[in-house]
Amino acid sequence: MINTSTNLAGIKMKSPVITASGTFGFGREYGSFYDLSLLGGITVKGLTLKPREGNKAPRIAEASASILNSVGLQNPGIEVFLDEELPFLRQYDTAVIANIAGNTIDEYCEMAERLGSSVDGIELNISCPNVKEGGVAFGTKSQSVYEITKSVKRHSCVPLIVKLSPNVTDITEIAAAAQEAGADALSLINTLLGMAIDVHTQRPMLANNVGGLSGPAVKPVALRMVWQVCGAVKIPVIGMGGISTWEDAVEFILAGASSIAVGTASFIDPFAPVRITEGIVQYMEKYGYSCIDDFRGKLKVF
Amino acid sequence: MINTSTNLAGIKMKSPVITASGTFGFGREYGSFYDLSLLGGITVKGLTLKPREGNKAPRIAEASASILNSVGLQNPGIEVFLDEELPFLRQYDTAVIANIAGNTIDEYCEMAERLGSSVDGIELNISCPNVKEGGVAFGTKSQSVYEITKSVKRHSCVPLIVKLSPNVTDITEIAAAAQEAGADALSLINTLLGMAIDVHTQRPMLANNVGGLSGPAVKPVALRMVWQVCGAVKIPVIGMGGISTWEDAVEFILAGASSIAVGTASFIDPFAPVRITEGIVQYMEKYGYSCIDDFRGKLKVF
Amino acid sequence: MNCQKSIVISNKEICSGVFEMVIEDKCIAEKAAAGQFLHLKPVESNEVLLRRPISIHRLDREKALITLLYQLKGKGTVGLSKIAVNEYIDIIGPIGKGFPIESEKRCAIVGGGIGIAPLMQLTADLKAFGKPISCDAYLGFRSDVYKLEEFSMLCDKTHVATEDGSFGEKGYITDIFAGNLHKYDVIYTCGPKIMMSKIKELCSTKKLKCYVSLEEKMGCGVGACLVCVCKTKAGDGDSWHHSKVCCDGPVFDAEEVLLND
Amino acid sequence: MNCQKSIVISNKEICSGVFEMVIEDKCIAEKAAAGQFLHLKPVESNEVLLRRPISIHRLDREKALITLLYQLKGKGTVGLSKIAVNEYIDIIGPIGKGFPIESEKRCAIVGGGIGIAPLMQLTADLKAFGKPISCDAYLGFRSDVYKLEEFSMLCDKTHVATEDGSFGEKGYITDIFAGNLHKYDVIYTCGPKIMMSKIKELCSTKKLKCYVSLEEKMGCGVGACLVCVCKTKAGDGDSWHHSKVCCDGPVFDAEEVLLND
Ligand SMILES: Cc1cc2nc3c(=O)[nH]c(=O)nc-3n(C[C@H](O)[C@H](O)[C@H](O)COP(=O)(O)OP(=O)(O)OC[C@H]3O[C@@H](n4cnc5c(N)ncnc54)[C@H](O)[C@@H]3O)c2cc1C
Ligand SMILES: Cc1cc2nc3c(=O)[nH]c(=O)nc-3n(C[C@H](O)[C@H](O)[C@H](O)COP(=O)(O)OP(=O)(O)OC[C@H]3O[C@@H](n4cnc5c(N)ncnc54)[C@H](O)[C@@H]3O)c2cc1C
Ligand SMILES: Cc1cc2nc3c(=O)[nH]c(=O)nc-3n(C[C@H](O)[C@H](O)[C@H](O)COP(=O)(O)O)c2cc1C
Ligand SMILES: Cc1cc2nc3c(=O)[nH]c(=O)nc-3n(C[C@H](O)[C@H](O)[C@H](O)COP(=O)(O)O)c2cc1C
Ligand code: FES
Ligand code: FES
Repeated sequence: MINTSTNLAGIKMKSPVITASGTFGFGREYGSFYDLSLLGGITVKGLTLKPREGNKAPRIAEASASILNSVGLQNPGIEVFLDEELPFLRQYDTAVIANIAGNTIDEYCEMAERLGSSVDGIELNISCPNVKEGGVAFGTKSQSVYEITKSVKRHSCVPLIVKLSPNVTDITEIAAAAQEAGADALSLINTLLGMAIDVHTQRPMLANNVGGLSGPAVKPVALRMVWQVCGAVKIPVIGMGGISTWEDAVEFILAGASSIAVGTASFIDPFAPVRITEGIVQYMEKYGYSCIDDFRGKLKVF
Repeated sequence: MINTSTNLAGIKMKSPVITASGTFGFGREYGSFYDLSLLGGITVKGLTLKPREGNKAPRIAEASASILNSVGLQNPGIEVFLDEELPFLRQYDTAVIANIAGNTIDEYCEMAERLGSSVDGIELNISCPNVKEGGVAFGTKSQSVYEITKSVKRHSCVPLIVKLSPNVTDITEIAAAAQEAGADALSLINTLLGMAIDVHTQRPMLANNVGGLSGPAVKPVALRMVWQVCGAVKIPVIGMGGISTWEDAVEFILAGASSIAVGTASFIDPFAPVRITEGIVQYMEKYGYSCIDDFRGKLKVF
Repeated sequence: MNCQKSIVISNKEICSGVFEMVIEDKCIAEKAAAGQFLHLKPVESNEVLLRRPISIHRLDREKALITLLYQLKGKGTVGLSKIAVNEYIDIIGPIGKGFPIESEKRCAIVGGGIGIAPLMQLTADLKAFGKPISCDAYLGFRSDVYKLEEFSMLCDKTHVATEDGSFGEKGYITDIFAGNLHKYDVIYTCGPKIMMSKIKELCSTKKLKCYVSLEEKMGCGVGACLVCVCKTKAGDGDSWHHSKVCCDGPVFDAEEVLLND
Repeated sequence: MNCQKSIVISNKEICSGVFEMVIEDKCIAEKAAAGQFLHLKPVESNEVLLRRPISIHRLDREKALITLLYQLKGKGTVGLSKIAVNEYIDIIGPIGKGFPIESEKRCAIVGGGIGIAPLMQLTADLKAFGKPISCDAYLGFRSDVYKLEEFSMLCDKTHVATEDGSFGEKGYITDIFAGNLHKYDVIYTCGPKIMMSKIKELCSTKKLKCYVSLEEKMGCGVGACLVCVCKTKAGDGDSWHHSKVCCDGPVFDAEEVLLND
């Protein structure tokens, strides 16, 4: 019997496949394509204390095997989430992870408290490249990662996942700081900061000038970082960045990830997370693995 | 009349199109496809004091719109370069830039001295992700970038270009340090550190486990960094990373680059640098520009 | 929502750079309405990663045919144009809020360039509705004109303008429309933003109902990613919020959207 | 060096997963030699970025035809298999050092699986050379066999082995070859590394000349990027250096290369 279940720092999931924050809304849209209970977990769109309208359009541009986005955390605010979106998600047998972003450490703490134990986990977004305040500013220095993690941890009664930015010199240093401060898990990578220019209008393709790069193009960087981090910390890691096939997912698990998240791939194929889950199962069948830990981290390095 | 000539910190080039180090050997191979005098400049394969055999094969893997390489600075050493390769290159009317890498600051200085004024410029490679000693270690901290630049500058009698690594938190800080230390120009980006895994053999695709990511996939990151750096320093910048069409090249120039370098694109189309040069000329014709400075840095940000 | 592969029945250039594609798909044809769009994967490779939104141009519900009209712009539309007959195309759709039909009204459609695409099925629906609805067409092009005959068959009167005067009146279609404003109750428009702004402005001076079909770059196309936003009025005064063109639109009541910023 | 688009004359599956492609190109056919390869762009898109090296299987210099034999492995070869007749394919080549022909010798070729590809033109050249050169073929396959008839027409004697015994002898072709070692002066081999190592070892015990055709992942394919290296002996003792398979090879004197690390 093949058992794909995962226990991610106490969050029980029936499969290692999660949807990545900001690419899956609050589940309603993709819920009209398939049963959301098929997913290991859903990470919801980044939440802020108050509703946010985000950045100006255009907010997306296409690049080679990738997209740039500059949504800038548009969301209805944590109250609307709790009142209107969470009850919808709770109809399904899947873990719900709340991705939160704030302007100050206090805001993050307040949100963690408001969430209480209504969600299965909290993902601390300290790596959003698309907002001026907060976001990535917290995520690029070990010291501030340590502080914010430590503070929010005190206010959360569910496992705390810290989401790391790839726009750093040494991701293992940041990862270690988060672990040290009490993070229960890590997730990486958020988007790489990128840019595209229209040579005819001579303007940036995004109204925000720069944006976050995601999709297949970032996979090699994401995989390298996940591998480095898994070798540097003991807490579990959710790997993401460009995963669009089951092979991609298996690469991240071989590199040490306990779960994987699918983001941009859903835009291209709404069924991507489901297909990836099926592919992982077939891989396990082929090689006779009965659980994820049978091959997790089993990369044979040269 | 359209004038594509560029004066890059004293290096006179008839066009802003250069070939990127490590992707063009010492010119011989591509010289059998077209006249190398068509190029603004040629940056030769990274040189070391002594010959180096580099890393084990496989040294290349393909990823989405990109490649990973782990050559590890295989080269015949600076003496063979001076004796056998440089005379060949000097037959052509094109600028020759020597890319140098060392294990210690002294090695870099010694090489700069050996090169003397035999080349038109020296590119300080402090960002090679594929060697243990030296290379990237020098390139990720402002302090060490400052020191090595300052030292090598004292020993070079031709313009000194510092090649920056993109694997850093704040590239403008590194760029400023290089400028402060006396760099005459900057070039960026070197490759992003990445990884790929074969899910069947469960081994990394590269014998070096990790490698440098280049090609179209990295362009948005490269362009963003070039734009940031051009806004932060006064010295000229050679932009590179994923340039494979003339539009790509124009994007970098609009972002502020004085020259651009073509790397991986030559592997796919040996004529890429020539086609890109032609495309730039046509762009200038279309919009009535008579020289590169007419549109360099003219990006209209939002 | 559907996501499936549908068969391409025909795909041909009807005028320089403008293609017409006919797709057979019962499911889509049954559900679709004028003003909605399909989110298409133009090429299989990851090189052109995103889907492309293309409006429903014409529906034959009985024969289960959907016609699209598209203009070559970049990699995506060029990819679309290369799909051969009998090949399959990957489609999410139909998506979005289409054009509302208000009965007993005198209507006009104002289309600019490829913006005429979604207006064709609308005029067909208006005609099918029959009296007391009437519909005139105002079609503006830069130079090349297309689809005039089909519009004239479905509309009471068809006005055409080209910017270079190579066909019909020379100038902007908005100017011709401006002169006939008083004849209508409801206006439907799709085209360049500047044209739609102008129409919106004209309509608001006469308090005519006006529906605009907006374009914005899209990611998911289904409402999940929030990249395709436009500003819509929120309550009184100057306050607004960001609505999603893909699912709150693409058709909006002109009074509800802020087109100029 | 050449880089051009050449026309594909045929491209068909000759046995499960193995394709034969015929290209017409005067320039390549004139210059090419047995053992050289072409560096092909299998799909236009950047999604499959790199070119793919494929050996010259057969040359018809008069008709300007080049035949390739390739096995489906991944995106690149699948892309190749989808190129339609009369379409063009982007080629750099011919590249590399081919098989040297040593006159007045008794030769054998030893091919494993798709490794038989470059050996076909070699046997044709050996046959064309005529007496006193003779050539026997040793062909090993896992299960499916192909190209046997062509080899048997060009060779004096053709030995075949399959690992599953479904055709010819059951087992490894190296074992059959080992028994006949004494009959030859020169051996040419291409196939899995492990097979070539074995052949090299056998040959060196008898001091037979042995040429191996190596495979290594390639970037530029022309000698500029240094990714395609293998270890070759440098001077005496254990010292070696990295040679480029694309231009120093792909054919090497077996004594010159270190196959086992
Ligand atoms: C609801 C809706 C309906 C549309 N209906 C039609 C139609 O019926 N016929 C038609 O020809 N065109 C229509 N368009 C515009 C069409 O989507 C774009 O022309 C097309 O996406 C361009 O893709 P490309 O790769 O050829 O061009 P590129 O410029 O290379 O595209 C680059 C990126 O920008 C996006 N993009 C570029 N232009 C537009 C645009 N105007 N609107 C939205 N995204 C854009 C592309 O989707 C892609 O992601 C519609 C757009 C929307 C939003
Ligand atoms: C000199 C030379 C001659 C060759 N001749 C033939 C031939 O005649 N017929 C044939 O079927 N195959 C031949 N090969 C092997 C062929 O190049 C690979 O099977 C092919 O590149 C695989 O590409 P893919 O995208 O289908 O597979 P993938 O495994 O998806 O390829 C991924 C990457 O690895 C590279 N790669 C994978 N396998 C090999 C390999 N064995 N050698 C070199 N690069 C590889 C690819 O080029 C690509 O860059 C030859 C290889 C070399 C070096
Ligand atoms: C449109 C879009 C919106 C995103 N919004 C968020 C967000 O609100 N919070 C967050 O932590 N990450 C956000 N991300 C990042 C993704 O969760 C993910 O880390 C990243 O896209 C890499 O994965 P992918 O390549 O599979 O998309 C967003 C990504 C995209 C493309
Ligand atoms: C095979 C290969 C070898 C390289 N070797 C060097 C090198 O020796 N020195 C160096 O500074 N950069 C080296 N680079 C980096 C390139 O010069 C360039 O910075 C990078 O590839 C980004 O440009 P591209 O995307 O156009 O290839 C190498 C890149 C490749 C692909
Ligand atoms: S395109 Fe994703 S919300 Fe509209
Ligand atoms: S493939 Fe570039 S040197 Fe051989």
